Amino acid sequence: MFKRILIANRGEIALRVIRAAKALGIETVCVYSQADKDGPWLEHADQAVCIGPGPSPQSYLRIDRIIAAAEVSHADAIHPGYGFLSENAHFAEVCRDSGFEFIGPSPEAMALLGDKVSCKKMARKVGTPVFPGTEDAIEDIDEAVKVAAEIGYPVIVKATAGGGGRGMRVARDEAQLRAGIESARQEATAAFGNGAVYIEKFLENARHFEVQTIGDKHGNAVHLFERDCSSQRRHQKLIEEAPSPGVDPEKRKKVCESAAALIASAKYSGAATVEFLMDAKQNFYMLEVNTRVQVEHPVTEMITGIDIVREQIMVASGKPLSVKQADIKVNGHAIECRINAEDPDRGFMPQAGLIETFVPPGGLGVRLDSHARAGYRIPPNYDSMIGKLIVHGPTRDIAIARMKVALDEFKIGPVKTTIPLHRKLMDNPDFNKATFDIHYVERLLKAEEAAKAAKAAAAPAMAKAGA
Amino acid sequence: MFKRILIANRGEIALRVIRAAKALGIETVCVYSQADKDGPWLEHADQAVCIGPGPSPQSYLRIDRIIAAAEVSHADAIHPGYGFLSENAHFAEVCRDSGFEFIGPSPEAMALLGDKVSCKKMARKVGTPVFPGTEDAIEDIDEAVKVAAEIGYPVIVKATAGGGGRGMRVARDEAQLRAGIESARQEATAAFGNGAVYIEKFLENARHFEVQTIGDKHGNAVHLFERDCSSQRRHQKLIEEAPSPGVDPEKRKKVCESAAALIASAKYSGAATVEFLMDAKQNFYMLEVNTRVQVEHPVTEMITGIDIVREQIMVASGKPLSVKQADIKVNGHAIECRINAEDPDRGFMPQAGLIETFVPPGGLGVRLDSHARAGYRIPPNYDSMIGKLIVHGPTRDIAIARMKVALDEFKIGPVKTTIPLHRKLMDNPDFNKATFDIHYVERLLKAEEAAKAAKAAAAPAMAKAGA
Amino acid sequence: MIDIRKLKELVRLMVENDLTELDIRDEQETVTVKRPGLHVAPQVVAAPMMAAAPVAHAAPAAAAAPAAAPAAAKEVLPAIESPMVGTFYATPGPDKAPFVSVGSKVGPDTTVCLIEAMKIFNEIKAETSGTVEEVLVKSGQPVEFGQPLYRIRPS
Amino acid sequence: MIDIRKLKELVRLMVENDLTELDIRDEQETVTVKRPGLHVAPQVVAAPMMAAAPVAHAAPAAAAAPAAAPAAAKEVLPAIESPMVGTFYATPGPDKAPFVSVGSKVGPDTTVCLIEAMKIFNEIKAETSGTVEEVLVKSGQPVEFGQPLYRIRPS
Repeated sequence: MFKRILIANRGEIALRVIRAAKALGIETVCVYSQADKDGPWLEHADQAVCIGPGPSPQSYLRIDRIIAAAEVSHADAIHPGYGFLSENAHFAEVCRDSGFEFIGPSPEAMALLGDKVSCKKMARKVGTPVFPGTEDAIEDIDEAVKVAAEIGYPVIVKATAGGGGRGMRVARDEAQLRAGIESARQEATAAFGNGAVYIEKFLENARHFEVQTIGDKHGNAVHLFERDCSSQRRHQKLIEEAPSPGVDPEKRKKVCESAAALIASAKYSGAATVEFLMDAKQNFYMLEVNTRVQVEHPVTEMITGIDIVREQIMVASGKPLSVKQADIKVNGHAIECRINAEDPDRGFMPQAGLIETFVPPGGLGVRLDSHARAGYRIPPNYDSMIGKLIVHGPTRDIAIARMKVALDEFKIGPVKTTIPLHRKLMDNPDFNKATFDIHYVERLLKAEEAAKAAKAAAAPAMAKAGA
Repeated sequence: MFKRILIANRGEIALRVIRAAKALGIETVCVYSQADKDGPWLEHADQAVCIGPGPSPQSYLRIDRIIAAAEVSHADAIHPGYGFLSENAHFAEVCRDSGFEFIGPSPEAMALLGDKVSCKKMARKVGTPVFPGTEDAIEDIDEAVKVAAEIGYPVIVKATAGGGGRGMRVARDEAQLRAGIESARQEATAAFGNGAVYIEKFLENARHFEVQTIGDKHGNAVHLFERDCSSQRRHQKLIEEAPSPGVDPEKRKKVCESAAALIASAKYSGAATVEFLMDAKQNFYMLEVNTRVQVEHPVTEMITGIDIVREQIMVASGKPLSVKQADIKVNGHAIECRINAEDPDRGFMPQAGLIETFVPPGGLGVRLDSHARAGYRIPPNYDSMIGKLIVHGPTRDIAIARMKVALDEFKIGPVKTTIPLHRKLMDNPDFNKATFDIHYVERLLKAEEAAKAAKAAAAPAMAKAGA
Repeated sequence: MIDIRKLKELVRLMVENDLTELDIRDEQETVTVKRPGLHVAPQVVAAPMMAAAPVAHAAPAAAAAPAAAPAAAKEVLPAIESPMVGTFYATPGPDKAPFVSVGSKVGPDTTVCLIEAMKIFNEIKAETSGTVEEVLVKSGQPVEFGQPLYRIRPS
Repeated sequence: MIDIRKLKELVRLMVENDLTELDIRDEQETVTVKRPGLHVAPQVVAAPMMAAAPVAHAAPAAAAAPAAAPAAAKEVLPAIESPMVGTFYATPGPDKAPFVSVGSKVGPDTTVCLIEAMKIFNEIKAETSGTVEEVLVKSGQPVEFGQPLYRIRPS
């Protein structure tokens, strides 16, 4: 087992790794930037090494400095956390070449699954359901009709050069497709000077479904079931839960097993997440593989009882996985709310600055992963997540009820956070009945904006009427 | 279901009940004393009613005021918590007579199991193993020999009027018994002017083993397995865990089932704990039944996934138990450390006063039940417990490792707490190997005291020698 | 071995409290702490107690009402406080006149109201002498222990 | 026996918090920490981890007990700081004389040390002009980004 792990990250995930390492009796070294010199997580590390100024390119993304810090601190392994260098195969390679175990996959496995093309190829081979779209430009309409028939309607026609919703047409049958290609081409030519279009499967009411997997260096790979992360805003996950509510057990088993097969075929060691979109008929389409631990890993830990970061460390050290697939069971339901220092009332503007009040919730089924506390000054340099509130309960309804209680208890000030938004979403009927898709939060926010605007517009009129 | 529950308690258990009620959509009313007017838990209640000054006999023990508060706040049920009036059958009766559901057993069941004599009688009937001692004075030595033979050696001879260890003799055979009674009588006569003695079973290396049970109003009763609470100081539990480590599965099953049978036979509805001593051969001897929720209930919640306070509320409202015995499984291991505001370095003197720093631990498997926070002033009127730190893990070793990490993270100041003592106990070999008994903490503390005294005594001598 | 984290905490304590010297020994329990004699900024970093967003108290009205009133400078008179939890009645019976009203003179034994708790009507005495200046609670309203019922100008 | 990393942490603790004296003993657990009552080094980033409200660092104190801070009056000179993480070498080679020592005059381009990181020896320039007043790091010792290496009296 390792004697000392260097953590090439910050904030809550640095603290998460410290906790897992300490429980294994392993020492920790944290690298930190000058902007993080007061980071509360550094207190819990055995050692802290400053590697540069606040901006990430000069500190947390500086491979040379991180390796130098590992050298001077005599670490024997490096945990990359998530973000920063965690999916950088070159970094994994430098770690290995410098004699430090990278707590994650081999550079080869990372490159293989991290690249969308090679990953999709591998997925097809092992039977992981992939997205049937093609990114090749369509030469003529008849070819498009053929491709669409293969993919199955509805499809979406997209301009190769497109963006911002322009040059896009949804087609539900051949006639719509023919018309759509024509108009999309015209629009694209006008807008981008390039009329090339391609076709993709169009998913209506898709949900985000992702499978947690983990492999070791002995060829074992298991899945820890799935998470639903449909509560998103601008492709940023807000709420994650496990298991994914209302999924057919047989379909779920099949897709989860195909995800484990995918990482096994890549001789992948460490934690990986295979992300899918799931349509209303519960068909799955692989999006990509994340070759690292994810922000939302705690919900999977809650329902399986498996410490994913501990497992990452163990398998990196060469130990076999501590669990066999047959022993991994789902126990209850877990939900995570990302607590971001953002102001939901002002376009989710990030809030740097001093946290004066920080009263965390507690009690049965409540877990908080946070590096924040009263007196912590959030630096402006990094992402706005200051913690993750996770609840667990025997059923989804009880988990939601506990999350409401916990959110009500959680007091942070004066910085604004996403707590009120989460509290609102917990009461949202779509969330409650899991009749959601990946766009429901944005629809909700848009509707609120519109209602607000309407009210503001009406107010002077009413004032006038009243006067 | 109830619409509004009045909580006739304070501190962490008041908060515990608030959380359970809120998750059930039930409103809460807290009564409080003037000393608790700034109690942080009151914030989370829907309503708070002051019922008197700080001293408990003028507030938390005033049945009339609590009932009046329930009347004016239109509560429909009363949760007594633990301590205060929770085991007062008269209070349960007044609640019922005043039209409020008492969240606990009927006064009759409480009286039956709360009284040691009637409880023991009932226990013998249903096969719950009881303590074979007798408190009747022994008339002559031959009778004593006969009783001892029935009980089985070793036995302990105790002076009826005794106390403080005087007039006590342990006997491992008949000869020792005869000699022991003689000398105990002489000593007792000299010390107390009363030579009467009696005989009890003497347990060596006994452990505290208690079974959590819960019954409903439909005649169902289940057990939620057991807890070990051998880490005690002056009969106060310090650390509790579930399950009890190293107990033979068959013996355990039998005693747990006998505990459920006992409360079933009393037509008991609500949570009850049947307490036993377990000797080195894993024989069980019932001590008493606690007819309320216990401080240490969370460890059982962690390993069974059952929300005991929720269940209390549900069964009080007339609902049947949500679980059947066959569905209740043990999942992993849980440990609770009671965080008391006491100074372990100064004879565990309670520490009232302002908490300036309060940084709770967090992360996987960590639960904190505490009403305290930075800025909370601990009133001097009540017991010193300011929170309970609970950890859960797949094995006892992992739970201990997590508890160490959590205790290291937990910062409270300037009031002194039992955190350092717990941290020390987590490293104690007897605790680690579960080769403990109910006296090991006191032995440890005594040994430390002695070592300190010896060092202090040696210091001047050494100084002299050095001079 | 001395714990580096402990040491860090000590140093933090020093910096935060602007101590100049800290000397800790053990076994014999010696603690020496020094700080500069003159404080420029004696503002203690207030522990961030959650702005005790208080709870809707049983009897929301009373005490708060006059205090919240604009008359900040208004003299605060002593109050007769409720010695119990219950329902306040200003009159001895449904159609009776109130025991006291603004301007009434009261002595220690004057009954000022009834408080009903557990079906029992308790006569509450003034236990002071003076003139009723204000009635703070409405008849039929719940009151909690210590809640001001009347403001009295002492005589 | 003395752990170099622990020592380094202690030194960092002192530098960051501008301590003037740190005295740790063991067995009997003795800790003595001193800091100047008078702050002359406002540039020190201090604020230990977890610091609550911004510690009024250079604030109070003017009158502070000078007795408690013997070294308080000592002027704090600017430092050449390490621009990288690595191992500090004061000499160009094992048996060579140090690049600079106390009393050496330096200019912006004077090489003051080597810092080795990832098997590469990086020449560190003074980037200032003056006289070396103090060498803060021993040859072979690890240094982190921003760590002071030499104190320089500007010329």
